[in-house]
Amino acid sequence: MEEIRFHGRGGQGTVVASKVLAVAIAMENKYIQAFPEFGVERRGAPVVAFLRINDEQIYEKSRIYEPDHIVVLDPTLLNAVNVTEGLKEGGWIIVNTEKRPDELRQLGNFKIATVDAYAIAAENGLGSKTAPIVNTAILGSVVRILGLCGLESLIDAVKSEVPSKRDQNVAAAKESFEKVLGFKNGE
Amino acid sequence: MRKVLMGNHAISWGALLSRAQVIAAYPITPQTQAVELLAEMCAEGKLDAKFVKVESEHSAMAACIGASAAGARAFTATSGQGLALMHEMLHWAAGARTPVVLANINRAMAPPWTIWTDQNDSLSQRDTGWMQVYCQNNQEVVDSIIQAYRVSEQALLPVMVVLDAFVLSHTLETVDLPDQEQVDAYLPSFDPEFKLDPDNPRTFGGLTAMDGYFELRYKMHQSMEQSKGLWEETGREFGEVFGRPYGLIETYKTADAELLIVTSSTIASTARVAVDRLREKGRKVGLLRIRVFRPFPTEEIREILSSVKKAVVIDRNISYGSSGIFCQEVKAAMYNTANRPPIFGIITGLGGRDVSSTDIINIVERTDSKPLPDSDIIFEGVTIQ
Amino acid sequence: MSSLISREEIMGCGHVACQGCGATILMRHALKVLGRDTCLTIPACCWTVIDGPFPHSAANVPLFHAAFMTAGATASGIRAAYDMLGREKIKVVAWAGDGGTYDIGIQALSGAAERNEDIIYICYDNEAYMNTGIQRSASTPLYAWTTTTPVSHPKETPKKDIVSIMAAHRIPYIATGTVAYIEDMIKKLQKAKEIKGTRFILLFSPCPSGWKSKPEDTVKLSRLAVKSRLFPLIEIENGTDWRVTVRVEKPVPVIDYLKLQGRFRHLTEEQVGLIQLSVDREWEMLRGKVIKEEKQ
Amino acid sequence: MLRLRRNLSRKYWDLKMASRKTAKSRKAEKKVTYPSAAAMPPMAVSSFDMSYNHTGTWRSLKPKIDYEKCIYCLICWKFCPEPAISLDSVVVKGKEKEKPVINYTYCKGCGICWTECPVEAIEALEEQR
Repeated sequence: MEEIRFHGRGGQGTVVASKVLAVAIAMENKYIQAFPEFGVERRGAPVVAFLRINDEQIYEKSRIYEPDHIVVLDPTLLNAVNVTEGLKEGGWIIVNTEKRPDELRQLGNFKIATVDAYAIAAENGLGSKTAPIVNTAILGSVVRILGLCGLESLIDAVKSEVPSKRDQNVAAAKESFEKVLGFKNGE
Repeated sequence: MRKVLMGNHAISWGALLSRAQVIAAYPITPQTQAVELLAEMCAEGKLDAKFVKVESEHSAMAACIGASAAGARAFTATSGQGLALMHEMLHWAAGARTPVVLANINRAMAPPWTIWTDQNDSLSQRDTGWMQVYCQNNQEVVDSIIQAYRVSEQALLPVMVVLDAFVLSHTLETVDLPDQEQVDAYLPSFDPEFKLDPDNPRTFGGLTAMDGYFELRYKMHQSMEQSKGLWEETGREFGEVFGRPYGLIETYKTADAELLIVTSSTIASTARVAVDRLREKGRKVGLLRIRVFRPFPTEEIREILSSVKKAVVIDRNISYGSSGIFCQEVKAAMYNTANRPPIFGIITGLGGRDVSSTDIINIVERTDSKPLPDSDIIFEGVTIQ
Repeated sequence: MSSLISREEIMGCGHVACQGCGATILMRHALKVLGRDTCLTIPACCWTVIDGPFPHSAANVPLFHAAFMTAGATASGIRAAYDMLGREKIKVVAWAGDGGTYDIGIQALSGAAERNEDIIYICYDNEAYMNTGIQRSASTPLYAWTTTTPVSHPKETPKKDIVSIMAAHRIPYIATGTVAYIEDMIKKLQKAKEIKGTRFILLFSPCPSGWKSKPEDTVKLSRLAVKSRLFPLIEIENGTDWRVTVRVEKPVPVIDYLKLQGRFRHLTEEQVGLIQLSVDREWEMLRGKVIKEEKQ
Repeated sequence: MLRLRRNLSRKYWDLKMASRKTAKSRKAEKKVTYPSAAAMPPMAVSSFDMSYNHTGTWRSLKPKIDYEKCIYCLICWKFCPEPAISLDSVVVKGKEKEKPVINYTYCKGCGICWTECPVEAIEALEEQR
C-alpha cells in the first residue's frame, strides 16, 4: 500500500488532483481511496488531500498520518505549513516550484522532485495569471516520479474527470511528465 | 463496471440501478453530491424518475410515503439534522408499511454545529420500525441500496442505508457497479398488493380503535423478525449474482478468536486491519461487524460471542446516561445465554474524530490487564484532564 | 340549479361527522365534481375521524391519511408516483382543515405551491382546531372564543389572510367557496379540474360544535358570512386576476352573522363595531384587487 | 438472466400475487373486527364502507316531508350532509320530477333540511323511542 498526501490551497484544484490521480490508477485495476481533509474548504486557505493505493481492497479508513510521499501544489506552502510532517524517510516530495531540487535540501532526508507547474499551467491557459490551476500540471510529474500508473492512464483520467479545457489539461500533464526534475538527497 | 466513486455518488448510483421512480430530497451537508447527481441523472434521462425538490426533509419523507403508497419506488437521502426532522415521518413510513429506501449519512447532531460523523442521528431512529444497514465502504452502499429494495418490498418495511459522513460520503473508492440487466433480474419492479388506486379505492391509515392497533404493531414486529431471513437470502443471492455476498453480520477470523471486536460502519473496516496487526503479534483476535442493526441479529451474535473469552464493543455513538448503543444491544442479546463473556463498551470517534487501526489496537490492549471492565462505559480518545 | 349537481353519491352514509357538519356537505359535493378518478390525502383534521375507523371508510375514493403538516408534500409524492406510473389522469387532492393549512401545514403547502405541483389543495376552514376540541388556529377570527382564547382573553388578532398568501405564490387558480353557494363552488371546482398546476380552494365550513351554533343553521351561517361580506366568494387566476363571483349588493350587518354563534356571545357592542370595521376595510382592500364583479 | 428473473419472481412474488383479492369496499352489516393478526392486512387499509354505522340513532328530531307542499326544488337533498336524502322519480301533474326521500337509517336529524326548505314542507317531529 502506498499513501500520498497532497498540499495545496483552496481553489487550486488539490482535491481534483487527488481524484484525477485516483481515477488514473484505478484504470490499471488497483484499489484506491482518495479523500479531502474533511471540512469546509475556503479559497486560499491551505488544504490537504489524501490518496491510498493498493493491489487489494483497502480496509483502513482513517486519515493518513505517515505518508509515503508528498505532493505540494503551491511553493509558498513550504514556508507556511510543515509539509513533511510524518513523511516516511526516503519518501518523495514533489513540489511545484521554479527551483531545482537541490535548492530544497533543507526539507530533510527525502527524495525531492520539482516542476514549474505554474509556468506549464500558464502556458496552457489553465486558470488565470494570478491564480493558475496547477493540478494537471503537477500530476504528470507525480506519475513520472512515483510510477503509480502510465501516462496514458493519466491522460484518460484527465479527459474523463476534468470538466473544461480538456486538451490544454492533457497537454499540461504531458509537459509536466517531460519537464520534472528528480533529485535524491545525499546522492 | 469499475468506477471511482465517492460515497455520495454511490448513493445516487444505487438509486439509479434500483430504478427508483420518485425521489424527494432536500440538500444537507454532507449529502449534497448525492442529490446533485440524482437531479442530473433525472434531468438527463439516465434515470426515469421524478425528482420532487421539496422544501424540507419532513416533506421529503412525506412525499416518498405518498409516492410509495401510490405504487412507485421511492427514494431519499439525508443526514443528521435532516433525519431528525424526518422523525415523525419515519414512524409514518413504517406504520403505513411503505417500502421507502433512505440513505442516511451519519452526521453528529448539533449544537454545536458539526458536519462530521457519528451514529447518534440514525440510532435515535432505532424504534421507528425502519430496518437499518450500516455500510463499511462505498461498494456496500451501492449493493445495499439494491438489496434494501428487495427486502423492503417483501417485508413492507422501509430501509435506512447508513454510511459515515466524509469517511465514506466524500471519499473516493473503487466501486464495481453492478450491471443494470442483472440488477433488473435480481430486483423485480415494485408491484404492491395494496396501493392508492381509484379502481380499487381503499383508505390507508384510518383511525384505529383499540381492537386493531396492537395487532398491526405485532405484525410489524413479525415482519421485522421475518426480514432477518430475507436479508440473509437476499445477501446470499446477491453474492451468487454479483460475486459479493452479504449477511446480517460479517465475521473476520472469529473461528479461533479469544477476543472479539464488535463494531459497525467504517470502524469495522479499519478494525479488520487492527485484527491482522494483532494477529501478527500472536493475539487471537477476531472481528464481528454488525451490518444490519434492525432487525437485530441476536442469534448470530449469541453464537459467536458465546465462544470467546472477552468482547470489546466499539461505539461511535452514545446514549447519554447509559452507554454505547450497539453495546447495550449486544449485552441484551447475551443476557439470557449461559456462556457470556465480559463485554467492554468503548465510546470513540464522536463528531468524526479519527479512528485508526492503531487506535483500535490500543483499545484492545488496554483491556488486557482487566478481566472485567472498570465501568460500563469507557471513553477512548476524549481529553478529560 | 340542481342540474349542475351530479346525482351520483360517492361519499357514503354512516360517516361520523357531527350533526350539521359543514365540512361533510362540502366533501360530498367536492367528490361529486372531482369524480371517482380522484385520490385524496387528508392530514390530521376532523375528516380523519369523520371518514370512519379501520377497516371502514366512507370516502369511496383512494384516501391516504397523512401526518398533520404534510398535506402539500404527501400530495406531491402521490402526484409524482401517478405521473411515473402513467396515471396522469388521476386527480390528486389534498383535503385539509385550517390548522393543517394556515398553521402547521403552511410550509409544505407553500413548497408544493412554489413548485406548482399538479394538485388541488382544498382547505375546509372551520376557524379553529375542532377535532382536538376547539383550540384557536391562525384562522380563528378576531375576538372569537375558543378553549385557548377564553372569553376573558378572546383572540386579539385577525384571521390570517391565507388567500393573499396563496395568491403571492402566483399559482394558476385560487377560489373560495362555501356551503350555501354550492353551485358557485361546483363551478369553481369544475374549472379547477381543467387547470394544471397547484389549485388552492378555500371552503368556509361552519361548525356547530365549535362555533356553538345550531346544527340547522350551518347553511344559514355560511350564507350570512357571504352576505355580510365577511367571507367574499372570489376566484384568482395566476395570483393576479381577482374576481368576485357572488356579488353582494346590499350587505347585511355582520352582527346578523355573529349573533347566531355562541363563540361570539361575549362580544361587547364596541367589539362588534370593530369587527364590522375590519370587515368593511377588508372588503375595500379586496375591491382594490378585483378586476371584475359578477352577478351570480 | 431471464431464467433467474423468473425463478426469483416465482419464489418471492407469486405467493403475494396469489393472495391478491380484487375486493372493493364491501358493504358491512356491522363493524368489522378481524379475529386475529393473521387475518388482518399488513397495514390499516380499509376494505369496508361505513354502512354498518346507523347514524339515524343520533336523531332526536325527525324530519318529515309533506309531499303536498313539496315543490321538488331539491334544496333539502342538496344540503344534506350524510347524504340521507335520495332521489326517487315521480310524476307530478304529468311532469316527471325527482322526489326527495329521507333515509332514516342514516338521517342524524341535524335540521338543515327543515331550516332551508323554502316552502316549509319539512316538519320536525319528536323522535319516538
